[in-house]
Amino acid sequence: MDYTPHTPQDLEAMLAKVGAKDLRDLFHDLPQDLIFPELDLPEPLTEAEMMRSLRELAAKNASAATSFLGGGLRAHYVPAAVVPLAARAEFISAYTPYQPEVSQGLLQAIFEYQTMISELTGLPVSNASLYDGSTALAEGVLLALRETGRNKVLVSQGVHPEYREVLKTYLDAIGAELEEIGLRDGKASSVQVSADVGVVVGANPNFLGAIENLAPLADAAHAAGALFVAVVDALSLAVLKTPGSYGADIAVGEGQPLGNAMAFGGPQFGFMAVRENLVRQLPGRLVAETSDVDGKRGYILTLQAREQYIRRGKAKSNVTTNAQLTALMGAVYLAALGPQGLEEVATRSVVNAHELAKRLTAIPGVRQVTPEPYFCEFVLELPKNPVQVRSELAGRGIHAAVPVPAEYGENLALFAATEVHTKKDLAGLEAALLEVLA
Amino acid sequence: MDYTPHTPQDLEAMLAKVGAKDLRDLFHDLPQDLIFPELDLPEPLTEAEMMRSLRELAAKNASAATSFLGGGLRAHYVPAAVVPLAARAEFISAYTPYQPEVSQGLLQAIFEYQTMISELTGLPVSNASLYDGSTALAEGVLLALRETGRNKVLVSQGVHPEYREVLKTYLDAIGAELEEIGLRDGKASSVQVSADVGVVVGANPNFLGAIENLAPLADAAHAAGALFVAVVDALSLAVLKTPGSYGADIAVGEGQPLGNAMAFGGPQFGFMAVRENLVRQLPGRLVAETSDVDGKRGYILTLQAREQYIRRGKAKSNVTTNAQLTALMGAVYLAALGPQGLEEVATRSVVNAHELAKRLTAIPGVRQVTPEPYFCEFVLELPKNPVQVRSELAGRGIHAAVPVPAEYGENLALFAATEVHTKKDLAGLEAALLEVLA
Amino acid sequence: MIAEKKEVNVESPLIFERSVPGRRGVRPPAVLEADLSALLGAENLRPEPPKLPEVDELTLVRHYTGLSRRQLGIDVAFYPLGSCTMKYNPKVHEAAVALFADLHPYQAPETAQGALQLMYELQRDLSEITGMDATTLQPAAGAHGELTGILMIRAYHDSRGEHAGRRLVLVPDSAHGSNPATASMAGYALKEIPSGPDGEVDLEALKRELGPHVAAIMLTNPNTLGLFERRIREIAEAAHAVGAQMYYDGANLNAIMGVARPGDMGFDVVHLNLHKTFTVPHGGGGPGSGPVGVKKHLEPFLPSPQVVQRGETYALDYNRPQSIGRVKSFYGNFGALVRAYAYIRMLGQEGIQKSAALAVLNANYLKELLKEQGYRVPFDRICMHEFVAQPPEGFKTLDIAKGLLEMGFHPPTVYFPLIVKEALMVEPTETETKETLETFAAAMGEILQKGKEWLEGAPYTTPVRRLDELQANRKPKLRWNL
Amino acid sequence: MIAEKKEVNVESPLIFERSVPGRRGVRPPAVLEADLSALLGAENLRPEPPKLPEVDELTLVRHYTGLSRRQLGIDVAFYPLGSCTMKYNPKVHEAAVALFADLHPYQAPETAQGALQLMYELQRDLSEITGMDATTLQPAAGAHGELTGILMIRAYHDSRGEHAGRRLVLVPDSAHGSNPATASMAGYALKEIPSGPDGEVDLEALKRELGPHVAAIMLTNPNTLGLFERRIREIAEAAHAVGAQMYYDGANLNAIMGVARPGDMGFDVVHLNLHKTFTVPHGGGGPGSGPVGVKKHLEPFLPSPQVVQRGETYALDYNRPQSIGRVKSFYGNFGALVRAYAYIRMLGQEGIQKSAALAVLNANYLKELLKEQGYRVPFDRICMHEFVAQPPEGFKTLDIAKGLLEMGFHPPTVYFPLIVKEALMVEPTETETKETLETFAAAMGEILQKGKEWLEGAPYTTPVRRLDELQANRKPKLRWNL
Ligand SMILES: Cc1ncc(COP(=O)(O)O)c(C=O)c1O
Ligand SMILES: Cc1ncc(COP(=O)(O)O)c(C=O)c1O
Repeated sequence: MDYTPHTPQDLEAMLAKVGAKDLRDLFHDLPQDLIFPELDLPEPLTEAEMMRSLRELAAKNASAATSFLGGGLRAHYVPAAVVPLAARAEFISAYTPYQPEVSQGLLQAIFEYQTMISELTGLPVSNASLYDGSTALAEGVLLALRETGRNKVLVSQGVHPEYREVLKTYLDAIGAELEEIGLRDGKASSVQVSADVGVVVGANPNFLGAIENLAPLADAAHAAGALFVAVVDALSLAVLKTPGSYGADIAVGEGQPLGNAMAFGGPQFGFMAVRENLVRQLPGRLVAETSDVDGKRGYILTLQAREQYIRRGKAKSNVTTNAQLTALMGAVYLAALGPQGLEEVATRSVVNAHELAKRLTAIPGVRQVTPEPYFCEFVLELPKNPVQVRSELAGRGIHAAVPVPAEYGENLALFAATEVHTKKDLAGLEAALLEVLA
Repeated sequence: MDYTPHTPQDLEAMLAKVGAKDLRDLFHDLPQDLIFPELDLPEPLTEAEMMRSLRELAAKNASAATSFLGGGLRAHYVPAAVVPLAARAEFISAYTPYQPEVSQGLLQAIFEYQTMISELTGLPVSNASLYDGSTALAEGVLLALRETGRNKVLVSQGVHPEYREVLKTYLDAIGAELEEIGLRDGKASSVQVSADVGVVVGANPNFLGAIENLAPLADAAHAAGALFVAVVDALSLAVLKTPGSYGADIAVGEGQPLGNAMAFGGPQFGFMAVRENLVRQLPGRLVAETSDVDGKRGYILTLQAREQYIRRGKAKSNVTTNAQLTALMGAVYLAALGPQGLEEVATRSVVNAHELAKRLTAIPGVRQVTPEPYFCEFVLELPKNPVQVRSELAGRGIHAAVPVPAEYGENLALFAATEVHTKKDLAGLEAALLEVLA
Repeated sequence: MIAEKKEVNVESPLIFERSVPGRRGVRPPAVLEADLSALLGAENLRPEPPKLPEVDELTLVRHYTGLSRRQLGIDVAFYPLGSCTMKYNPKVHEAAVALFADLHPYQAPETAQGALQLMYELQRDLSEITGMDATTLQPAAGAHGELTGILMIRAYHDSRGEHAGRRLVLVPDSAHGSNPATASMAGYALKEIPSGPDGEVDLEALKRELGPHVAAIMLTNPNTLGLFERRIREIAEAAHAVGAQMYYDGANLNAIMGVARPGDMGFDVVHLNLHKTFTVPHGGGGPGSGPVGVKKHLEPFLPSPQVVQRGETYALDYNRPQSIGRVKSFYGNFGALVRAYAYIRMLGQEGIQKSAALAVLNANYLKELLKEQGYRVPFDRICMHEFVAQPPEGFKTLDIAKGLLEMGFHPPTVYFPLIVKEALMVEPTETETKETLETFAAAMGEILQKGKEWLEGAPYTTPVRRLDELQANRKPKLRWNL
Repeated sequence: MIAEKKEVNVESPLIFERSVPGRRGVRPPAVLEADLSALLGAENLRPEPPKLPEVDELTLVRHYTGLSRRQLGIDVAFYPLGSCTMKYNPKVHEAAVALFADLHPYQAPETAQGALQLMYELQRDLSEITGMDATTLQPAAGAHGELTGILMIRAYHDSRGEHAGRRLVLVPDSAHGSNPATASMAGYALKEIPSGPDGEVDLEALKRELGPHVAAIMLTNPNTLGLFERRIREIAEAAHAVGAQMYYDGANLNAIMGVARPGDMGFDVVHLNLHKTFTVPHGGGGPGSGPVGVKKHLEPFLPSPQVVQRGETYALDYNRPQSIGRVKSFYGNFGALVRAYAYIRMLGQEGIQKSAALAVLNANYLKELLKEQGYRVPFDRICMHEFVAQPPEGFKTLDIAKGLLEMGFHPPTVYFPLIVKEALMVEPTETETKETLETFAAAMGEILQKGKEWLEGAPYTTPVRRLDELQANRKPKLRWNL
């Protein structure tokens, strides 16, 4: 079933008007031997049939709503008000607000979002969103290289491995050099920043969950005339020092913990905040307050000269469609919880994680690899292959133990706890892991 | 967690303004020994906790989305557009449109609904909805008694047993007499209608699923100066003769097949349509087209003198809140499918039901009780207690075989098929029933 | 408003006016070969299909989305409609209901234990909150609950051979219309009891009417003036002394939800409006739910079935020989029950009592603010969840309401209760902020400043302006015609 | 509009302006005893909390509901935004996505077989529709897909030791800005190829630029003028003759979806915009999805991981030694993939081809109607899914757009492509009715009648009128401050 409204009468009248004898005739400019090929696609379905078959597919998945999986995304609770509000028909069915007079709803919501991200990061300027945390990092680094005119990047191994892979892809593209800062005892070791380095990247908390003091890294970067980029956990900013306060010129991260479903990895949104002086280097949409001809307050896309549709080859980025709706969900989430609610989510996640670590490290053969202090994720060394462990736990209806890449060591698994977990959940995982490792 | 926005500062300022020293003080008019009792209620939960506990409750139910259960409600497919449109925040959070200037959305939608019901029933006037099919019947009969000034009711045994129970409750209340017309060979037998009878009630299709020719019943009623009420299946009106065409003065029925979930029995909506001359006897809301001071077309509640809030003790009914939102879902459903779509739903349901009957009656010991022709429900006599059979089928993951009250015979079970069923579903039930009856 | 304004040149077209012959929207699964005349009998088929709209799905979406933008609800604006408790309806309730959408009332009970447990616990919790011994969840709305309750009272008297002698129901003159209407539907004669100078039931007048011929007294407490009936215990004693039953109309329970229990005040029967007190959305006029709680002596008469617990399982009990019978098919508006259940689970005793108290505080705060704006309050004392005000001398309540529309607010209930001239019945509910109450009060003042002429012309910028009711009543056009 | 207009005296308050210290909205589960300084280190804690809004849930709901009523989308009005394919987004897709919301990308693959199967089948179906041999679902949008595609081309040349010699990417002057921007991001030099008098790529000029130094040609076909590049095969042959790769920007695939396959025309790489051609909602600017299909010789370079089938099970294949690496964390925007999958399942070959053909028919019909209203069409022949028009002499495209806002329509894309002065790029899509196209054309005529003065003042009744862009650019206010 398709969504075309044309009746046979419509077709006839419209074809006549455009002077085509049939639909095929509309394609006479095309190579005639190519058009209307046989496609090897399944038979069309009605809505009801499609939904039923999708339900069958969905039944082959197990919900991770109360999982202990981490590593970029976590099982947080999304308040019921978030989706109905952010997905109001007018928001979800609009596109980039090029026509501000009829897009004030979206533009104001983005302006509010920019303010919230600025508050979380302690940096004055936020853009309207980027694809995700990994691409936000890549764009942040490119921004820094543009600004410094340099071509070398130092990135901490504490940054999510997949983020570093994405970064590498982007840097290879422009022939920039990527060098890694290894971890010592689970935290970025101090480094010499040479004069050809344009940007240094640290993560807080890092991939192992450890909270790092990134100030020295930032200072080292600045001392060498480089910029400092902090990859941060959006939720942690409810309680942890802002990147702005410890010298980050650019803060980037993944927005999922803020009211977005895990959705098997996407879509969520990436956020980016920068210092005032970098605003004209910023990639992506940016909304500013202004007023209309009657002096009424309004909002509008601004500094568009940064963007591809004006600057083309010289644009700051090729990004066009970004992640507005999911970013809006983030804004609605932050407004729904407020500073206190967000702090409570963070606190409960932290407390649960620490209790979980206590329980699990009590299991013979299990050793905690993540150093103190850590946020709500931590890495354990297991006496057994983590892939195996994850499967056996899943067999018991519990999702946990993300296998950690070998670069960090052997038999390492990452665990996360959040506000959704109860003591019973923690005990349940403890018991299951005991069995699995027995 | 509650939904009050008051901060401590708000409380203080507001209490001061109203001259109360604390919240308890606001209740000084109440018997002081009674107020703020200890209530034996479970501990409060947050939204996340409540939803999790509800999910656990829900997990104790088995979905009947593709069930073969009937008897007033059936498993039909509700197109995905119905709920998001009908439940738009402005509709779901409004109340009765007493202020038409800001309620045109709802009022127009009701006017359109009235038109659709009028088209389905072949009667000129529909009200805005009633609670459900059973109460619509009761209200329809009371209307007829008001109009005729008589006090006796003849109702066919073909009417849903629960509807008749509800009718009895309403009639006992006003001391009216209820007499039943028995079924012969599964259809209402012909009757003598005495001069004291105010209304005769028939059903089409009847509770056994059989399609009846109600014209003779209607004629008999009219000949005796009584009115005739037809209880009809909303979906069947896509293809079956309208009640208006065979002499019904009043048509009532259950709206669930039209885009409403089964929801364990409610809420759905009841519909009622009547002849022109009965409009001022109609219970419930009624919307009319009119124009505003600028001559602009608009819609408004009309003939309110019929209603309790004007006429009080002399009102046509006490009904106030009815079933507007679920009726709106019915209207959206009808508009989504259109005449052809609705006919296709009806046709597929009929075809499936007839194939199912063929398959099941081929099972030894199973006999079809419902006479030809029938719509999409039918009754079978089983060689085994239907309550038992329903449970054993449920054990096999199939919902079917509604036990039929003893008044219709022993070991009878009702089956329904709809457009949601595939050949595979039909075969599945056949196989399961074979096992259960083996 | 942006769109439909133009898309449709000034007026909003009917869905029928958007219809085009042969156009299709949602398509059902493919129809198998079918010869309907063979299957259903040619003589039973309708000659031509119903004239339903023929629109594509996008047109459907634009139509109803457009209509919703011509509609105002709680989610859009403050809606202090007295007696209707227009409190915020939590979005989470819609998610909760969705979990139970696909249950059939006749599926094997062992496959619906979750639903039955929910109903069982709700029966129990509502009894606890109202101070009753048992509760039925079957009635579909408040008025339906009223009928159910009065019929149980009637059955009770009947069971004692007293029905014949008790033909009268007493209601105060301030009662909601559904009370007398219900009494009539239940076959009772009616007597209105005047309100005293304090706005409460005139106890003496009531006593004069009381006697062995009285079946019941129907009261709302707080009454429709928003005042608590302070002599409620005397009233109950006097009623019980002559064998009459006390009926509590729960539409105003929000004032005392959990704070004071009707059962403790001497009421024998209580109906609730879950769509008011317990945040079931009003839906533009339902569906609602009107559970009824009763004292022990009335329990035998509850509608059938009731949900009962048998050991570990929950069941439907149909074995109720003295029951008044059924008032609705199946088990009531289950979807509404899920919402109320979710609400009670989240609030608990603490949240329930706090919500009632703050509903009262909001009403009293707004009462003070409106007095400052020049509105009159006939019975001016600490009110409950609502109060009745009057515009300053010379202003018409209708015009005040229309002026408020222009200011973007939904007006209070107007011209009710009937015993107060030009009544404005204001119920802010506990979910409104102090700022909203203040903005509303300021608007109430501003429209007075704008003066009578402006008010009589209001509203000006709503989708339509004042409509011609007479035209609608004289020869009502009740459906679209080609 | 009714409400927030006043509720907030003329302007729409910011959520921060609705904030009240200490007010709470949604509350998370009770916090257990916690000493954060002990757990996280006092030195790591922020001195004061972020200044986030403090609002109750009802205020939250009114705020965003109110904002949505100041916003226009496809569901409200016709939205012929050229190059963006603003077709109807089926509501059922939202229900479909909800079925997969709670999956974590790192959960054990055996517990996510349904999701992996969906991705596997979508890779296959998109390859089939584009005529490619393999498809990656990882890119998050079209531009992201462009980068992915160009990097694969680069890796391909590199694998043949030709990278050093091939530093140039050719794009037509009519190309979308993201094409040149992408080439730059991929480290390529750029050369723009002029369009010929027929609006198509000037083949001779192209051939002059072609050579062993060229890495790729990026084309949209139909191009941004809505015209099909008739010499596409010669172009491809010429490119391949010198070892250059053909890149297909799929933003315009809606014109030929299933009707003609880029792979059959000689393209080596294709990106798709699922949020255009395959009805993923645009969401106010994403999230989208930009899968990339490639021919066999480029398959080794696809990003890692790919979804593969191993016997009965589906798995993520990370073993891709020649891969360009990752372009996004995890597996792409899965939620968007579910929608596209649902769409393809429902339409099948028949629906897909029909939808493309009717998108073309709608565009040509509207083109004829606009010509009747006096609009100019620079390249007037049978167009594809869209066409570029110009207002009559003397009228400004910007004013036309603003005039349309006043008429309740979203305007076409304006001032693009750059090669047409005062361009109006009109893409109606296949989901619009004949009546809507006619109403729109009539409005396009009506605003011309209203004259320049009216147009220069338009819009008049939108939530705000023309805004001061300079003010916004000079010293942009990019966040709220107390
Ligand atoms: C005081 C009072 N009693 C009874 C009712 C009737 O309740 P319902 O509308 O749910 O039938 C209402 C509400 O309309 C009311 O305000
Ligand atoms: C022709 C063309 N190419 C590429 C793009 C970029 O796609 P996206 O916005 O999904 O990044 C667009 C849309 O903006 C486009 O119109």
